Amino acid sequence: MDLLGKFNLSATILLTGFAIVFSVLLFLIFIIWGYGKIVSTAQTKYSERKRKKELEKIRSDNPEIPDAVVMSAVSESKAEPVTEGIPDEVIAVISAAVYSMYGSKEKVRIRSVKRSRKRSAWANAGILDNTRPF
Amino acid sequence: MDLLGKFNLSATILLTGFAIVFSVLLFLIFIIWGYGKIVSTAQTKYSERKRKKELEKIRSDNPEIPDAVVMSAVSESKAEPVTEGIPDEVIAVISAAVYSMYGSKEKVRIRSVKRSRKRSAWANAGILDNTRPF
Amino acid sequence: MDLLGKFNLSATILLTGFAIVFSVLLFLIFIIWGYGKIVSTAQTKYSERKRKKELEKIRSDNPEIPDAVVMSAVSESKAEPVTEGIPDEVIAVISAAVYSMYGSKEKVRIRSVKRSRKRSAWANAGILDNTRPF
Amino acid sequence: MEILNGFWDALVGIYKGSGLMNLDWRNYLMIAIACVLFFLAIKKQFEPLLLLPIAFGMLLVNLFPAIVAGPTTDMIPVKPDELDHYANYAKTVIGDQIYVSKPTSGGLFFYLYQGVKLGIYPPLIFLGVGAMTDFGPLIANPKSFILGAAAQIGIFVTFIGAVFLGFTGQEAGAIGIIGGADGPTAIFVTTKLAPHLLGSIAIAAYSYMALVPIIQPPIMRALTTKKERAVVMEQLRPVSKLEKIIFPVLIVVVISILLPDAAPLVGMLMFGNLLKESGVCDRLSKTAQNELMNIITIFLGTTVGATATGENFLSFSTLKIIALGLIAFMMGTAFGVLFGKVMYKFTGGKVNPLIGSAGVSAVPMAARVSQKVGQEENPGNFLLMHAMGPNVAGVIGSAVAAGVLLSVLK
Amino acid sequence: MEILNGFWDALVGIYKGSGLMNLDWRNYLMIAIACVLFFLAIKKQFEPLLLLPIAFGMLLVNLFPAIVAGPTTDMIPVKPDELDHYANYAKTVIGDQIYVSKPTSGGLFFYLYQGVKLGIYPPLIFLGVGAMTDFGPLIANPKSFILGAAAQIGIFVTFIGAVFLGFTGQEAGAIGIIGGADGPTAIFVTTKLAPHLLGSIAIAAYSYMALVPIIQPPIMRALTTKKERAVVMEQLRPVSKLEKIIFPVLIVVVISILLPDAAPLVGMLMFGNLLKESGVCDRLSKTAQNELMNIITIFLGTTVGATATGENFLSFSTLKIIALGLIAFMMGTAFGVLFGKVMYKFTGGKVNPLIGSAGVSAVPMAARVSQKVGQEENPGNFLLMHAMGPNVAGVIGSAVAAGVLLSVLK
Amino acid sequence: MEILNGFWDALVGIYKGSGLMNLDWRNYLMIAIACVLFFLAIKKQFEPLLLLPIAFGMLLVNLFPAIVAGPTTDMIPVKPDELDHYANYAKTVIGDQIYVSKPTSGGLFFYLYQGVKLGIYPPLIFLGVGAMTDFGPLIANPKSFILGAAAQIGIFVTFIGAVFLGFTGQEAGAIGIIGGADGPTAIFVTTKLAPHLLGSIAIAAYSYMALVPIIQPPIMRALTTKKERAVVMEQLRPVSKLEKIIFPVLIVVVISILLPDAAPLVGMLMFGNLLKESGVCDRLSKTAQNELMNIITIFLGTTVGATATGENFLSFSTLKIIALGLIAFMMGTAFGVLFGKVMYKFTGGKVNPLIGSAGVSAVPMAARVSQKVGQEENPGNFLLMHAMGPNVAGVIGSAVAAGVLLSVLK
Ligand code: NA
Ligand code: NA
Ligand code: NA
Repeated sequence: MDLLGKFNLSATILLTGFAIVFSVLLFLIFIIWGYGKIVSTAQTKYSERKRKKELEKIRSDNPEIPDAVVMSAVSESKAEPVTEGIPDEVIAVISAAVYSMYGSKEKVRIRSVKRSRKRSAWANAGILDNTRPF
Repeated sequence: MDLLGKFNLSATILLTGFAIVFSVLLFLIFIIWGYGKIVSTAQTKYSERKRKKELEKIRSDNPEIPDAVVMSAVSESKAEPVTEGIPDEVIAVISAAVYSMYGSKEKVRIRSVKRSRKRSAWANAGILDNTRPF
Repeated sequence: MDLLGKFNLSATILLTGFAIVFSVLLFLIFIIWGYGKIVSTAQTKYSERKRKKELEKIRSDNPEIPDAVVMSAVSESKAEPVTEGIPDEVIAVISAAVYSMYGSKEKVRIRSVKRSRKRSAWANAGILDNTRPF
Repeated sequence: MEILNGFWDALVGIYKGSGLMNLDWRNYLMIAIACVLFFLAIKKQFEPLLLLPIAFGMLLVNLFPAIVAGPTTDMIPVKPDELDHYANYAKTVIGDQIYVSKPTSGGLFFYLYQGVKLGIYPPLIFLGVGAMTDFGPLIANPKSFILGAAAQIGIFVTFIGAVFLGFTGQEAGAIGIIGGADGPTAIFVTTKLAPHLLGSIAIAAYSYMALVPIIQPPIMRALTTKKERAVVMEQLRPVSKLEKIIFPVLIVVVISILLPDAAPLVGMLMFGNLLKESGVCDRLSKTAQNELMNIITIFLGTTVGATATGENFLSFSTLKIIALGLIAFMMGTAFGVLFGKVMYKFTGGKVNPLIGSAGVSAVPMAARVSQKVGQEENPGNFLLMHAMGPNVAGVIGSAVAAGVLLSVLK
Repeated sequence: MEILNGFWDALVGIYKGSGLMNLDWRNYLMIAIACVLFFLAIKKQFEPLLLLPIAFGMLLVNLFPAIVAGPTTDMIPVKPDELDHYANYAKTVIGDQIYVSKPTSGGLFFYLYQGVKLGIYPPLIFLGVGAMTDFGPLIANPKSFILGAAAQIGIFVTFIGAVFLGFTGQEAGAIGIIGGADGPTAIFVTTKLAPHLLGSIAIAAYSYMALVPIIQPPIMRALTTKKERAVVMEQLRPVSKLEKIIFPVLIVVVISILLPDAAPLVGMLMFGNLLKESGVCDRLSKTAQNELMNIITIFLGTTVGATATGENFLSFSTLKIIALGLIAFMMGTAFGVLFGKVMYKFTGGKVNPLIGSAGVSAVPMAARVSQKVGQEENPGNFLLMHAMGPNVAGVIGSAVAAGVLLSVLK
Repeated sequence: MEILNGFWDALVGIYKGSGLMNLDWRNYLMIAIACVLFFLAIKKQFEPLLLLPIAFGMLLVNLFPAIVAGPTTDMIPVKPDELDHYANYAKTVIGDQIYVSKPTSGGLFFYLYQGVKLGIYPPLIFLGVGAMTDFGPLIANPKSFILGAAAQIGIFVTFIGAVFLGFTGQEAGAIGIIGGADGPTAIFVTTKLAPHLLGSIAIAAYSYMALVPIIQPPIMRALTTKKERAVVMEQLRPVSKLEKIIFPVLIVVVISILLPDAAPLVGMLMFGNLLKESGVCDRLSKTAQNELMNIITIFLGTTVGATATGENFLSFSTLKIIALGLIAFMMGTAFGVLFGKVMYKFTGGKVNPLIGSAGVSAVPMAARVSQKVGQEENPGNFLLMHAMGPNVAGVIGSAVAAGVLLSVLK
């Protein structure tokens, strides 16, 4: 390749690369931003509506409970104690241990026995193993 | 293929398929039923004889023990506490916790610390790893 | 092959095999023994020097502590309690259990909660997963 | 000026090589269908482990057809002074012109697809399936084999339908096997008899397997009386370890001798089961049912999906296959239940005919459907273990049916 | 006597076949280089998962070049009475002499290398990478794509340098892609454009990726002001599961249509991510990111390393490639930071320019470097999540740049 | 009528294609032998991880010989109007008749066997073995190499026996290597020297490896005195991590240079060990010793077993091989113990000669036998760690011996 050839090739690649990479990625920004907008709007509306319904149901069922409590109950309802998958005995033993330490003054309840993500993934795999055919 | 050809081909496949699938599977029924009979008869006899021997041995060794106890001992002998593979310290700690909860009135013995099947499989794999060459 | 051919082939293989296998493995003995010598000498020196430095540092920092204690501290410094990777709550609970058993007379500190090698390997893999690109 | 020319040429080249120029409406329609399959796999959990890879293969091949292209060799004319640049290539001289043979490697899925084409993946999947399957309920009650046979009648009935709808004998065989409700068997048979229909047949098979809980109950209820559905069956006898070890060996011996064409499938299924039941090959059994199976599933799913190019898939044939597949499933269910009724009669009401529908295989979904429909009638009725017998017998039955089709039609 | 002759001949044969006769100084120098790489991989932990296998491949090929030899067929002249010994071989008669064609299989790495040569391994590694990657930060802040694009400018600038240093266009493209800071992409592009440079380019790419924490900070500090580095960014919005599921599908559709040459890489990356985000294919996703990836990594690393024979590697070209690779990395970092400064201006100081350097990819090291340099200035500054956006965008950006290079230069 | 004809023809076709017509007594005898191997593997736990797959391969190939059939191409005569049905096939015109070349794919084991035939599986198994092996005891006491060498003498002595029993030189080499007590090495050597004996040799090797606890003790007791067996050895020095990292690199360099033919085996063994000892490639090391090894073991075992067809296996040669294999094992054990006695003398009674028998490899069984026999004499005698040195040295020794055989006989 002579010098001019090198110069032309370089310029072509530089310009093309610059143009294509930026235009593709700018296009992606536009797309991602757009569908993000759509999805999150849709989901917010949907969950708002769902929450409202729950709230009304609780209120109509238990008219005596104050509003603030209801609100927090609804918003907290997702944060359930993560205890599934751990044998009851283990929880019992741990509860007992904690209890014996703090004495009987306070009431202790195990709220969450956390498992590492790794193990619950294995557990999931195990469940899938036994429930899904090939 | 003309209509007659289609008709013939269909009939051939239907008849052959029906005949072969049923005859093979009926043959399998016969085979499975037969060897199941043989194996389970053989095994029942074998384990009867074995149990009888154990029973007699215990009786001759300890003539003072009542028969019922001996019987139950023999039949229970297979259900051993599944504690192998779990460090002694862990068992000690759990025993301690349970003990501290129930107080000293009853004697607590950990009969079984169960492990999920998954883990014991890994453990097995580990044992095999270290004991079998390739 | 005639008998002489067989004889020659056999002798060739026997001699060559014997000679090569032994000379290669004797050479390996020499090599392994040599570098083992070098490495372990170098490492002993290095760790001696390091330990001395530590020792002097501790002495100059805490002139009141007796020598024997300093020595043991330095030599033990490698045997750290292996508790990383295990949630604090679990350690707390186990401590509590042990404590409740032994009563308050002695001060109990969990020195080491051991994990099976298997799991820490997974944990390592997990850490590598999240920290190393491909 | 020349720079801008080069730039413009490059842009035009990229545009001409892009999908904007090379894809037609059929590709875009297939992309939409792939998205529907994503929805079904992820949201509706229709056999996601296979439908998701299949849908992805379908998506990618319609976006980038070269992903399945075979390797090619280009003859490039070169000038004598460029020759040292091509030292490692074969040369051909035609007249005065020297040509260099430059090989180009194929697309990723072309290579991964070889495992499907050569019949390697389905037996390896069966190896894993065997290592996961407990044949205990079938050994305890070998009469279940009758139900596992009855549910295969759908295969042969559908064959007739396919022949009369204009398919060739080989194509009809591949379509009929959808009624076997067994993915690897369907793929294995189709690659041997009618590889051009692989995409449609695989998608139909896995879709209907996922739809078992919807397709089967109405048929089961229509063909049985309230009293039959309420039958509570006796508990199964326990099966010893020795029986479980002998079972796979016996099955592979009998079936391989009688129907050699079923040997690769049944052989690997039973090898997997032997690895499991032997109790001495745990590490092999675990790998067969986990990592090996997962790797093969990824390769199999994506490349089977990638046979569904717009050109291939969007035809009237596909619609016919989808319709025939549904018929095959329904016939299989019906015949299973009907033979269940026969057994109900012959045993004096000891067999609940609902376990017959589990004979279609689709392990363990079809057995669960039997359990559910049985419990609707009688909450104390636990048919699951009884239905597992016909269920696993159905897997063997499908493989036998596959052997018949292959041996007669191949 | 004859015995001692045979013995002596055998010893001489072994000596003549040994490395003592067949290796030259370049092989020994390469062995030393491999040992240096072992040191860097093990002691300095420079990308050990790939550098260790690469170094081992380099070591083995220079000790035993036949490990990469292709299969051959030897024509052995035989006497008529020996013929029955060679019943299964093809025979050729030339004149009065009969020749037997005896095939010899190739070396281990020859076969394992096919997965590199045919472009199979890099997309499969991307499958695992996709299954490990969380695109959440990029979805939350899609503007990060600008930084992921800016950091690719280094690729094209380096291309120019390589062309003027005497490399051909294709070689220059392969060298430029080192600036993409992405191993599988670099290997994929190099096998298509300049396979003879594979060893040098792979080693340069992985070495510089490991050196990111040393190369980047000075450039980042030089190009930014104290005030810019101290910018604390707003928390990212949470991203819903649905968005995360749609993302890979959208990306693969858009990029495969616009730049088909990037489809194998981007396709498998996004397939892996879809397996992960779908939540219904956990077992496939785990296998893709663990066992499958590990197996491929072992095969890829050793065989890529094995392309670095003394003859191939010890040339002035390798030195030029190493220098150009460094330039590519530095330019990528610089352009990322500069575009970060532009965003800082346009957003009225809301964007910390330090996250720009993460656009080179080298996930997640480059993002951590952004975090570290930012925290030096302001201990309460947590840039990690913000830098992950450009970081994963950089992976996509490199693949797009690879698509451009392949489509223009192939 | 015509229907019944078709039905009858189909039945006859199935019968003619079935094993009932095509298998002979040798196949049935092999099936029985496979069942005996199942019994040994499962009940007696004789190396079940390899013997079970080998037995299964043997079973399946004798039931269904086509499982190992290579791909074929059939020339089918077609009429001109059928041609559009065969659009994708090559055509040949001979005279007036058009022929279509229709390729048929090979059997499953044909494809899986390529990894054996091309020498790919044994080095990969060695990769996993290396990742599981601790060479510490050998590094602490390198004199163990002498015992690892002595135990290989059995290989060469057996070679002589085999030559005089009528085997060719290459066959005799493959038979001798049984004495190496190392499965992958035996398979690797046999595929290169005498592939037609692979089944017999592999089965003999793995059977005797399983029988080590029965074969060795009488020989060990016969050759040693009570006093020698009671020797308690000094504790081994601790070995630093650095020494363990340098060891595999050194070994691969030395052996590959001196004996290139051993390089694939020793190379991968040491690569696996380096992955393990480096401590920075845990995920690769785990996969190499678990999933990758398990997958290869399944493929290797079944396909090696499948070389034992009735025709191949049921010959006087097999009996001779089984006898020679036993001799090889016994000689290896004896020479190991004898050299142990020599070391006992030279060290003034510090070395217990019982550790010599561990030099045959068969890791870790042979080392455990040393421990057990030693403890019989003196309950406080713990030889296990001391015997692990010769034991792992024996693996290297066998590979070296393999290198010698390959280099002289190939
Ligand atoms: Na079925
Ligand atoms: Na990048
Ligand atoms: Na050995």
